[in-house]
Amino acid sequence: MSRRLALDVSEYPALVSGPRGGLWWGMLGLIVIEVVVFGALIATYYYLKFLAPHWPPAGEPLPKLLLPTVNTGVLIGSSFAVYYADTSISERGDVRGLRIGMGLSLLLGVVFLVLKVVEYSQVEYFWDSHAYGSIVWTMIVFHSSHVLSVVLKTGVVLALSGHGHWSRERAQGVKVNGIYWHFVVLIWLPLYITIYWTPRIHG
Amino acid sequence: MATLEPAVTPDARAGDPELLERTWGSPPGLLGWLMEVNHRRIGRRYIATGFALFLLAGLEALAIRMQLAVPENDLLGPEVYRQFFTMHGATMMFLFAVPIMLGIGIYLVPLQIGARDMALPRMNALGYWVYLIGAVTLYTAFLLGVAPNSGWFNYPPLSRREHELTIGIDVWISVVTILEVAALIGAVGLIVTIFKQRAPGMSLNRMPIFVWSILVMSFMIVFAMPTLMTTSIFLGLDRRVGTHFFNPGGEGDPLLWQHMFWYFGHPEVYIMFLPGLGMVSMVIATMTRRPVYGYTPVVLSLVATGVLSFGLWVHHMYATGLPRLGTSLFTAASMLVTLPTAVQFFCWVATLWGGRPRFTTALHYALGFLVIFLIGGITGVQLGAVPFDLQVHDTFFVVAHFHYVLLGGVVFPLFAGIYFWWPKVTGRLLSERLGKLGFWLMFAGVHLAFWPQHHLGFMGMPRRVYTYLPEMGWGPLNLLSTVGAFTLAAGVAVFLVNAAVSLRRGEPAGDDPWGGETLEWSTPSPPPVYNYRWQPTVKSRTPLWDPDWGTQPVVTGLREDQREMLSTTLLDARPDNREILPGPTLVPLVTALATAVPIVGVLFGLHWVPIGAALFFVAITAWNWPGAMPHRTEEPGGREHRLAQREREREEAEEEAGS
Amino acid sequence: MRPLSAARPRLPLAACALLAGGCVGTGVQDVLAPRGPQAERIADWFWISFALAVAVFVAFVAVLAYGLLRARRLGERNELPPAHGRNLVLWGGLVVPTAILLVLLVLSAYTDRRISRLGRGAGPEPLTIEVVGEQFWWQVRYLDPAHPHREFTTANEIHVPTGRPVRLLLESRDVIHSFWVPNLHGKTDLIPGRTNDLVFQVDEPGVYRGQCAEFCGTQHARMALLVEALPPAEFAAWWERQLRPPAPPTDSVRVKGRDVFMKNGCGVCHSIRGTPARGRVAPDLTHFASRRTIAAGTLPNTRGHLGGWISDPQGIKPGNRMPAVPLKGEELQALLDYLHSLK
Amino acid sequence: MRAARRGLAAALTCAALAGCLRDLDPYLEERHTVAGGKAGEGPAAMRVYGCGSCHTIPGVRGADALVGPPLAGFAHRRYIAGRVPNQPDELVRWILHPQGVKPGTAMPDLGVTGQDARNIAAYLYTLK
Repeated sequence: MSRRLALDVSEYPALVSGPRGGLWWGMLGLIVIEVVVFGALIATYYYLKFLAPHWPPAGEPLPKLLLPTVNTGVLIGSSFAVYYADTSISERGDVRGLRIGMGLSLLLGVVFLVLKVVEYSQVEYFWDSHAYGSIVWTMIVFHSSHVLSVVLKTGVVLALSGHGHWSRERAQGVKVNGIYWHFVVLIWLPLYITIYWTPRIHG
Repeated sequence: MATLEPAVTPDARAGDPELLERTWGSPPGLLGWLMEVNHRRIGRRYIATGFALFLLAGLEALAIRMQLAVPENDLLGPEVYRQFFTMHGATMMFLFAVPIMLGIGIYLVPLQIGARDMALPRMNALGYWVYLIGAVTLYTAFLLGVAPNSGWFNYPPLSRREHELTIGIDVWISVVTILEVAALIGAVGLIVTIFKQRAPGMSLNRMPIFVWSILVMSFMIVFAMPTLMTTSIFLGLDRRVGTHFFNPGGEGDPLLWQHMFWYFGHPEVYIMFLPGLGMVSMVIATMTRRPVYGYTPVVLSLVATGVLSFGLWVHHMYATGLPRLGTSLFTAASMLVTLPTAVQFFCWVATLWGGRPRFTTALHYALGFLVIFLIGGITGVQLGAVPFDLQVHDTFFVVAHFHYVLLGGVVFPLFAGIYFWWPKVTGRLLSERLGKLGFWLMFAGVHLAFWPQHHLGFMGMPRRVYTYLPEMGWGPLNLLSTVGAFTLAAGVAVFLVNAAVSLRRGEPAGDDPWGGETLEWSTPSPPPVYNYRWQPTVKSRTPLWDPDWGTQPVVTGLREDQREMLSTTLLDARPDNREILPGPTLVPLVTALATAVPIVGVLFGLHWVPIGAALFFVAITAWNWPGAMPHRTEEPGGREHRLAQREREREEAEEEAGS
Repeated sequence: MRPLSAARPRLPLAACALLAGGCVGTGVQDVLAPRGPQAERIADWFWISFALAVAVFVAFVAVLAYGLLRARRLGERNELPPAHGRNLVLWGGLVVPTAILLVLLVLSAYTDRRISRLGRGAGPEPLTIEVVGEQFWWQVRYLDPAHPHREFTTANEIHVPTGRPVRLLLESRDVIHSFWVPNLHGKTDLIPGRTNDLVFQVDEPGVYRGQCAEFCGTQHARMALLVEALPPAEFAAWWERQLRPPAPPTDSVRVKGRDVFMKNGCGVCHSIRGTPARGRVAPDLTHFASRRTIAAGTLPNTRGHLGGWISDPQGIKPGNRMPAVPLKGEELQALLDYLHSLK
Repeated sequence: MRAARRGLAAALTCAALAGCLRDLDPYLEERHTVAGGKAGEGPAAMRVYGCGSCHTIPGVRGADALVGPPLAGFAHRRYIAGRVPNQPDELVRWILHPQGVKPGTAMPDLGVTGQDARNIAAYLYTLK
């Protein structure tokens, strides 16, 4: 029997995290898809705005700034908590740090959602009032449902930490959940500028 | 190709077919069928389902052609006709072309890059189930007589509730959304697989052109399809909760739909035919026994086509009265996009000039593609010009144009690919005689059916009319077109006979009936469930044509009692880590059903949306819950474990020798 | 005596003429038989692009066939020197196509400029007509902003003077339609919430057929219209005739027909100037008898077709908005008499 | 032999019967002959006058209405308008002037010329 050379790969690691693992790329794919969706929402907002004679429509006040701005701060803060949780586990193998970070981010996520509900229970228009209402409500509900889903997912990650599931080597789940959280936070910023600042700067 | 055993076997059991079979195989029976995650089985399901839907949409086309064969015909009434042309378009676009190309990619890509499976096998299975649910939903509605009826493009305000109450429009929205989800899942899976699972040595610039075409297609799906989902959800909101996105009375705008639809819809056309171009490249290379001339220009052309296709959407909207300056820019862009294709055409011509062509059926279809697609491309350039488009837009000229493009760019390459890879997939050859008969029938059918339609367009026949007056003078050409459609159908029927005969008593194909150059031809036909006994490595674009292919190193050192597969780096494909893949599981099917609950359930009431979302969350949690994934029985860096095991085995062997 | 039956052997042609305008034999709706400056320029562009297309196609197939024959002849020995391959791709794939595309692009831009300049610069002031798309017919309103009393409404037939630009203001009340008369100009969509305009000019007197070119629902196929171009003097006379309401009926049958019309609620949807019928959702019937077709180009406006149409509109054009009204035989006869007296 | 003869007889009887039926054809045809009517030109004329907007008429494109009776098998009709016998001259008269034959009928006087009426009548008698 003739023989050929072999490339022995047994020394390569079996558990990797971050971009070396397929799951991370899968999540990145999901994020890109969602970026396109949010992009389409923002494009729709500006399309409708430039078509409309008044924006917001005559009779609607400009969106209030204080609450959403504070809330944006809350959301950004949650990203730091997630970052802390991620580095705790993946760099130091620190499960306690992971739990603290995750718990804090969960809390901030919930605060964000509660403040959103408070904010939009005060506006006087609905999605069926006019196209302005349609796009603003769609953006808010769509983004908030993302915050809700990432909060729930983080809850699962946190629950798993109780089972001793995470370690320095086995941190891919935390990392992947983390990049999704950062995405949900980052994508809020263009939405925030679009919804709250655009009508003021270019009314 | 005689299999060479690796010289170094670090693991005593490396390359053990029985063990590999056990590790990578699927459980038997119906349950095993539902739990399937193997990429080739799933790819085959995609292809089979897509082809069945191709036949259904073909039958719908025949019904349409029969209705139009003579003036004032009453075979299909106006209401039924609406449903038929909508179903034909939607099926061909959403249920046939994109899924079957995804399916071929899912089947072939891992083989061509030397992998054992896709990177995310459960996602892959999920994509198929979601697709199947979409197809079943649409055809259930069709059978119940409430198919979508306002075209595959579904323009509002016609599709808004005040004009069309029918639930068919809601079915369209749900089905399109669910099919986009499926396509996106498939595309992400393919991208990750192509990025991470290539054989060592297969740097990006050594990938087979077909893999490149699938990569570009997948990226286009990712960037195009979310827009359609967004806009169809807008339409659903307009219909269900009274938003005003497309309602001019509420400061919305019907044209918003057209922008968003065609921002997706134009790339969609290229999504459908780029894999076709890739398949043609493979067929021409193998059948002329020469690498495709100009690998780099061909690949750059694929990428350029993909990028440019996102800047063309307005050329579907010239007649909507947009500002003239803007439309002229889109004319220039529409013409620019033909250049990459022209480059590819002449790369193939150069390959044929310098090749040693074997005129197999596959090459026939590839050459047929060149001719048909060229005609479609030429009329496409004409349509890019605003003034001419104003005349023939939404007429049968356009119908002729895009059928030349899609039959040329999708169906003919698809048949070239089927004739080319059929032996690999089934292990049997197709009859070349029947193949060529089918080819000539289809080739003649295309021209008979669609050439006259150019003239009908000039004669003023608009699209989507269910009938016409005898005085219009459109009768004879329509009759001719109908005859052509049946000729085309006869060609497809000949293929079906050929396939059936081959499956029952086709000649065995052997590993490599065509003398191919890419990796898939180095493994048996059909390939074993683990694809390769040893994952191969490569050092050129045409590994099997390397003179020293026989001594090219293979990958060893992967565990074979678990689904372990080598991951490589993105650009250079250097070995990076040993990824473990999940085995057969019901989780994808359950998740697909959970995905379908809100999207299909919304047809029956809005309350299904939160219910479905909750179910989806449960399914995804189960998906990611430890235990759903097989756990490693050893901790990372298994070298020590292996060494210890090998030590044990040597001791055992010594003991045996001693005793 | 009805004119259509005068020339017996030409009966099919007469039918054609009714449904299709006067342009029998040139193609009823023919992009390549232009009868106005714009359609003509577009056709010119097409013929140039067609010549180039044929050249490209023939050249490509020749190159391909030559290559295949060459390869077959040389067999195993065949090799393509890299320089030849490079030249093929460079010239065939890049240089020549770029040149051809540039020619087409420049010609297209030039044609576009020419056709969109009509009626905007010097020359006669365009005549402005408002066309509103409806499922599945066309409302046509002649505008004269300086003299509002000289404005009037008709349907499905557009009369225009020859040699003068006509500007159509295109609107829609329900869904998107598209206005297209192939012999005169390309199409332009009628989009709810927007007003598009389309300027065209007819050079020769005649009747030109057009039809809706954007799928607008079940009866999209039967939404046609006629454009009748008249010499300016005749057009002016026609306008004057249109301004006058029809003479009230005098003979008893027509009086009875008018009563049938009013009592059965036809006037809720249709209007006839000078009568209580003022409906706005269906074609204006003031000068109905002078129209060539009924049901938006579906049928010739003959007594037989009209009788069938009134008796069963859903049988003829299923899905249109006109309901069937049950009438006694003699009521139907009277109604037909009345309608055909609305000259 | 006998069987063969019986078979032959049967065959002859059949042939005779068939012959009888065929013998009647000329009479039927004569009864349905419209002097000077060209059946081939009927459909075009009917399309112009609009017969198809009320009747379903085989062979006339677009004639699928059900306002009046369908005209399939018209050659076998016994009466026209439920009133006059179905004979060529009566049919032509009916086509020319239905209100004269049956005042108040829904079928309008269409101003059909004599020649067109004969062509239409001739065509209707080809519908068996």
